[in-house]
Amino acid sequence: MAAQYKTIHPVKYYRDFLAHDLRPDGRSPDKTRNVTVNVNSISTADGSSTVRIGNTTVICGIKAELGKPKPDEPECGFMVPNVELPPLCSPLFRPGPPSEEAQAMTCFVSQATSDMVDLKELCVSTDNLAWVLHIDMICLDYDGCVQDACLIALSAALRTVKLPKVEYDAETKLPSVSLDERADLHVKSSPVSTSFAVFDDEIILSDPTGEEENLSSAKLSVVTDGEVILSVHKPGGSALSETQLQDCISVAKDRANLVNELINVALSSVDR
Amino acid sequence: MADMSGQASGEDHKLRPFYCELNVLSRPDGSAIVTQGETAAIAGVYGPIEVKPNKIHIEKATVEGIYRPKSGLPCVSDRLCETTLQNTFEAAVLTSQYPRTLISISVQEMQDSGGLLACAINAGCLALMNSGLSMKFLVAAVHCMINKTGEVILDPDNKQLKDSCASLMFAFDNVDKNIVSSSTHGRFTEAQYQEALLRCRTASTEIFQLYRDMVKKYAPTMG
Amino acid sequence: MIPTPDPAYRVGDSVLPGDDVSAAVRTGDVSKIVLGPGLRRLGSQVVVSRAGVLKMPKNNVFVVDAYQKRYIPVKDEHVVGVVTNASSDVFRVDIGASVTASLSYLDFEHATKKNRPNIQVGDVVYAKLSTAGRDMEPELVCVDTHGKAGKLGKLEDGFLLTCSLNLIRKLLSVNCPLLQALGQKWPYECAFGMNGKVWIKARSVKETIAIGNAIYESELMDNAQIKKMCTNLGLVIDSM
Amino acid sequence: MPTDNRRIQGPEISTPYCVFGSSTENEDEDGCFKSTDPLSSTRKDGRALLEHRKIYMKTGVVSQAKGSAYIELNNTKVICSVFDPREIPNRVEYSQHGELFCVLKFAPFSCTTRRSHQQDAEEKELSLNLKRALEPAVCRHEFPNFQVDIYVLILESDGGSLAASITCAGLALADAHVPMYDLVTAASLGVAGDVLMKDPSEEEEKLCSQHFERSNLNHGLITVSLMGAHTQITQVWQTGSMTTTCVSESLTHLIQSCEETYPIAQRCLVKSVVDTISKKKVPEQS
Amino acid sequence: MDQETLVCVPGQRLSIADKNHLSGRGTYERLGYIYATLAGVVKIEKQDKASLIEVRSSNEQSIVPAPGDIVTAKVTIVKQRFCKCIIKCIGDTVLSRPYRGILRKEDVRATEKDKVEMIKCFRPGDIILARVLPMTEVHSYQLSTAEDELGVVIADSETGTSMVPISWTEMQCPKTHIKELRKVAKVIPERLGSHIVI
Amino acid sequence: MVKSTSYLFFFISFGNFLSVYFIFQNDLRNDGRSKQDYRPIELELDIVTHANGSARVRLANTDILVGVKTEIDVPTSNRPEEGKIEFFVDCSANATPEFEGKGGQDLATEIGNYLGSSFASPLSFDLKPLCILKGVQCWKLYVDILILECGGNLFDAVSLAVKAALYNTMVPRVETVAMDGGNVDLQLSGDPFDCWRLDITNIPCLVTLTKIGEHLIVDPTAEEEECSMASLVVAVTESGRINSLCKTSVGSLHPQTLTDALKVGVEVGVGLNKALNEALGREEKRLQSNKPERFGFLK
Repeated sequence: MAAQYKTIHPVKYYRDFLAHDLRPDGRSPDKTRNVTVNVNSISTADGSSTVRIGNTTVICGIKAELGKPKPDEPECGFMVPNVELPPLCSPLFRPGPPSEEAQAMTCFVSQATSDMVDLKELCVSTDNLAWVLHIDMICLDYDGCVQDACLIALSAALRTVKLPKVEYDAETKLPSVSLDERADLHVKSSPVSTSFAVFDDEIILSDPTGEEENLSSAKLSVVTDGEVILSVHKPGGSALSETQLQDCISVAKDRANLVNELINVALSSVDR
Repeated sequence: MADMSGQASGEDHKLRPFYCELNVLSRPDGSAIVTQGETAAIAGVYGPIEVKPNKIHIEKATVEGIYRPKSGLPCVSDRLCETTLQNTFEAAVLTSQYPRTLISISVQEMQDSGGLLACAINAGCLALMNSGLSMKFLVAAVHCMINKTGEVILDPDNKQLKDSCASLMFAFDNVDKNIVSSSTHGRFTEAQYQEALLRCRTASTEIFQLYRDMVKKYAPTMG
Repeated sequence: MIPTPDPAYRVGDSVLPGDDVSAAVRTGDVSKIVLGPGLRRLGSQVVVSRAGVLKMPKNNVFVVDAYQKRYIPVKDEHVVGVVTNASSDVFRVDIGASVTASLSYLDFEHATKKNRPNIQVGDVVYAKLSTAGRDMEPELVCVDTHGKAGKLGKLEDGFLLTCSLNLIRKLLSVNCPLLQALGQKWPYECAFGMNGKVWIKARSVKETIAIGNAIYESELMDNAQIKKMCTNLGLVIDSM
Repeated sequence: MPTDNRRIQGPEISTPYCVFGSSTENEDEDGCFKSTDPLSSTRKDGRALLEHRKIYMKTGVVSQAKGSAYIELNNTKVICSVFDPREIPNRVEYSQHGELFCVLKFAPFSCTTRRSHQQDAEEKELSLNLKRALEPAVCRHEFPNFQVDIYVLILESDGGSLAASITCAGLALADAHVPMYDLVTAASLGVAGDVLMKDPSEEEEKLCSQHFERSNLNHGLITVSLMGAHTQITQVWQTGSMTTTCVSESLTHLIQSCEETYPIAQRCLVKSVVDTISKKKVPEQS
Repeated sequence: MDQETLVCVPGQRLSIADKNHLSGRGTYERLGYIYATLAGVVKIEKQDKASLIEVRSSNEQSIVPAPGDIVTAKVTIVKQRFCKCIIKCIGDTVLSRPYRGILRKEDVRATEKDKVEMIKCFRPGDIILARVLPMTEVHSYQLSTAEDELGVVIADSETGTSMVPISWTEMQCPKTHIKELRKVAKVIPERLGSHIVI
Repeated sequence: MVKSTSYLFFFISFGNFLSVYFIFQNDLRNDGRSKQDYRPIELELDIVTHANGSARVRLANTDILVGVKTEIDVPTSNRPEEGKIEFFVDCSANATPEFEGKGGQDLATEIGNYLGSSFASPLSFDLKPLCILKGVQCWKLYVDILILECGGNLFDAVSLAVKAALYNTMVPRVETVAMDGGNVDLQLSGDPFDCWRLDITNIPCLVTLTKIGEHLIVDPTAEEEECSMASLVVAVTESGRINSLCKTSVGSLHPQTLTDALKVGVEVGVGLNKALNEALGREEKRLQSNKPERFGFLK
């Protein structure tokens, strides 16, 4: 009986639950789902991690390659993050070029992580050779807050990358790579994003599932790094007062500390 | 309009001169061009028009936001500001009045010298106002920056943005001045965020007053 | 967040969407207020939904007059449309709304299953909206309740121009001198559709274009300027 | 290649660093065998010649899909999800049989050299082979002129990726309750210099596709998929150059290893059915 | 588990196929044996002397609407001659991916078929019960509400509250008392008043 | 071959039209061929003047035209001492209506991929002679296949046409190769006819075996393909080796039938290769007698 009621009146179904300050999956409106992180899951990638937030699963793989720096930024390497929402993760997506949502997520993740690695450290020799980090985040299960999972996966995977030592021989224009001495990547910041959905213009649900995101009238993502806020991204939707915004920012900060601890535990447990 | 370029530090708390004109294009149902200092954007609204079957909503209108950069094809970074435009206008328009139709708002960047997204939102909102579509509220967007010393500067242009460590954009509605959308770059503390928000909110009342003057100016044609 | 009490708006002010005009509206007795386009009821308040001028054409009837080009079909309004295609038993007519309206071939004066009205694609028709609404597909008829066509039906040749809905309301309002002033100069025939389409037919092409331009110009003019414009327009045309 | 402006682009040409790599312990070319005598030798990773890698299977991994499955053959990891039958796009006439729409994709980080986001020729060929392998096993007449979408993503490929994908897709179809005649399992076999190796790894596959100078020994790769209950071969795909005797000998080995993996797939499915039943039982009782 | 439940897997041989073993839903017959096509629980129904062997999959099966089923559908677009709807549930199994249905003007009512006005019977957003007619078009299912217990079951008024049927052609909004015309299904709606919580 | 008694085969409704009745009467098909007979094959060489090599094959009503162009290219990084070969298949729309627009695309990629895998092994077509300078310059062969008419059994016809075209290909001889400081200049021989021919002895021919009911037939016509249960494509070289094997249909095969089909396929393949070599020899002689009366639609 409940299944029919849910398909015919999805919004009413949710309102009945929220009236008792509860969500259909049993969480209270401000409780976030549990996060699991595991690292170095793909041996062919130079750095990889898998993150699960509730049902949402994202796998991030980093492949390092060598390329010629851009003429206008001769001493900078490249960090190329791309979020992929394949048709595998949800019936919403079709095969072919990335959808609107995938591109918006790519943009959001690349802005939030632009200052994690100093691109100058990625340069081998100015104007001729630099490291190119191809970061590919593939969503395996689309059930809400995929951009949070992507960000956590990226920051965990970046910390597992080991770049071999490279010298650039000017005459022969050929690099020589010694595969054994490997150096860690120096990662400067650890941004963590927490997303919220506004239901019926006044109830704020933190860490919404896919259904809740569909029925929500507004979305908000707060990216924090310790005490500093990196981004408060609210792309329109029903308006929020600043007190509501303040609560969201404080919830985001506590969750960020929790997630960063989780990443450190995952990294230390698989220590080389 | 007085000279716009250098702004003395005293005027950090004033918006750049805001000049706009309605009904500038003949084909779209509503259009507006807005220049804020050196930044300019032009917006056109088509709606309610026929909607493609795969994008149809049964009980409300589908609002589609299109953002075109000045040159070249829209790339990935324009996509994020396109979704911001689309959701902001979707919140403003009373979509339940026009079910199963499409309202398409396209904004074209004319000149970008800082605060382009804010200028685009204002242009889109004025075009919606000019198109006669029923709306819940109007949206005013204000853009500010935090410079190295942590001071909030309102509506900076490109030169000031060079030494900024963070730039924030807020869009407010005119009913109870809540935050409809917020998009930020760079790092800042929560206190700086709250201060910037309040400064932008006071500036937004100025813009709403400009909107009211526009309506007064175009009143005779209302017949 | 209770909205800050807005300054008291009065009839004749220019208002923005979201303004609370319950005070101005409640001057008369409360129960019989009629809200026209541009206003909506939100709980106990009356809120503006379109930017424009708050007007009270009749007492207790309030309207916000806003600039609009896109036509929203309303029942029993007369419109001018262009036939876009003639399928088996229904014509599709473009009236500038979001969808094309349907006009059954039976809705013409003494049209029967056998003798159908000779309407081709591209013809201009003057028709009445028999059904229109949010959830319904707009339907047109070219015949009034007791089968008489009256002024409705096909409009032979002439010149069709499109303008804003406000201009149509201005021209059709009682005290607008434009139509009479032009009528004294030259005999002409014209049909005003509430959907912003105007059909004009005068004796010569020159006069038809002159009338068309006069209509466009009158949008920004008040009555005195309109009269002056018509007089010197007549002089210029007669001298050519 | 038209610039793909829907993704963030790196520099045009970027080459993998292992090409210029020089590492102290360089493996010699055909030192794949621990001991020189190939016949009774064990392989680099300690397996006997005709020994299969350990398999781990799990169904119901993607909550949004109707049915899904994940398979791991020590380093080869494949995930597959199957969706509800939907209308076949732009199809007018009435087709008596339902369609299978298969897309197989390598993750960009799944092989030693990086793969592009767009589907290349090899992935198209593998998708076609996957579709051919599954078509005989699905009762397609039960959903006429509808289409079942099958998406396979290879997270890491260390040899035998087509065989793993076919087994994984078969499991996902069964998990999605799509009516099937039988479960499909697949296996691959490499031949290098007349030596048959079951379930070769990526390195061994590379070795099998080259051949030793000036000798016409058999070499190549064969993949076979089999319906266990009716022992019907649903797909066979061989590259390289072999004699008929070598091919038929490899076929017997392949059929035997398919039959070995068949009970593992059945056990995994039974476990998922039992879980759903016990889950359904619990709410009814409470 | 109450009685000993037999779990089966596709391709599993269930029994010999002869006159007193018949293959039911979820099974197929080949070379004298009955095999399972689904992973689920085997159900054996005794019918006089033969026994029908069926396999019931644990959760709802990916069924396709068959002619004669009663379906619950949501009306999307109302045109003069037909109205389009999406089929949400078949019988009582909810579909995870809805199918498209079309309800022609002549299938709305059994009596005076041609004087039916679609706009007086259905509005977009209504929930209707309908019966599936045999397939003619390729992708969308023909629906019919020609019986008394078929038609509109749940309809929302302008203000968004769900309306109460007062006759078989009218429904009324409890708040604004506005009457709206509908082709009402003669069945007690699942939720008579909003206060009854199932 | 056990004498097969005659029996009415089964009536298959397949796809959108009623298929053809088959009457197997002591090993006879409805067009009079036995199970292992090919339809008449016509071969023509040197059709396209500006291509390095070209051939056209008519297999009853299947008509394939293949042109080979040679160009200088840089070898791939992981195989520096080998040349390159690439296949492009184009189904022209006047072959069958459903090739319009994107219709023929997946069949074209399938044929292209299949040819690629059968040429992959160095034992079938050695790419080493195509290398001019190791790691720097090599020859690349562009093989363009155009399907003009489609009367069933495309794989066999395409493989015959490709092998014939490669046989007919003239690769210009490279006289001197100078390498000064990174850039290379090549000296091609002045005389346009001074070319060398490719070694096509080990190139395989594809044989399509189709299983209808219990019978295994070769060279199926379009109708036979339509109602076939399972069909197998085997790439067989002159010496009877199998270079590539793939099942290209919807049905499944019993292992035993697969091994029998392989044996039959290899037999037929070796015969086909021999027949092709004789035809190539005859055609070569005809071209040598330099005033060949030309025929063929391209004139």
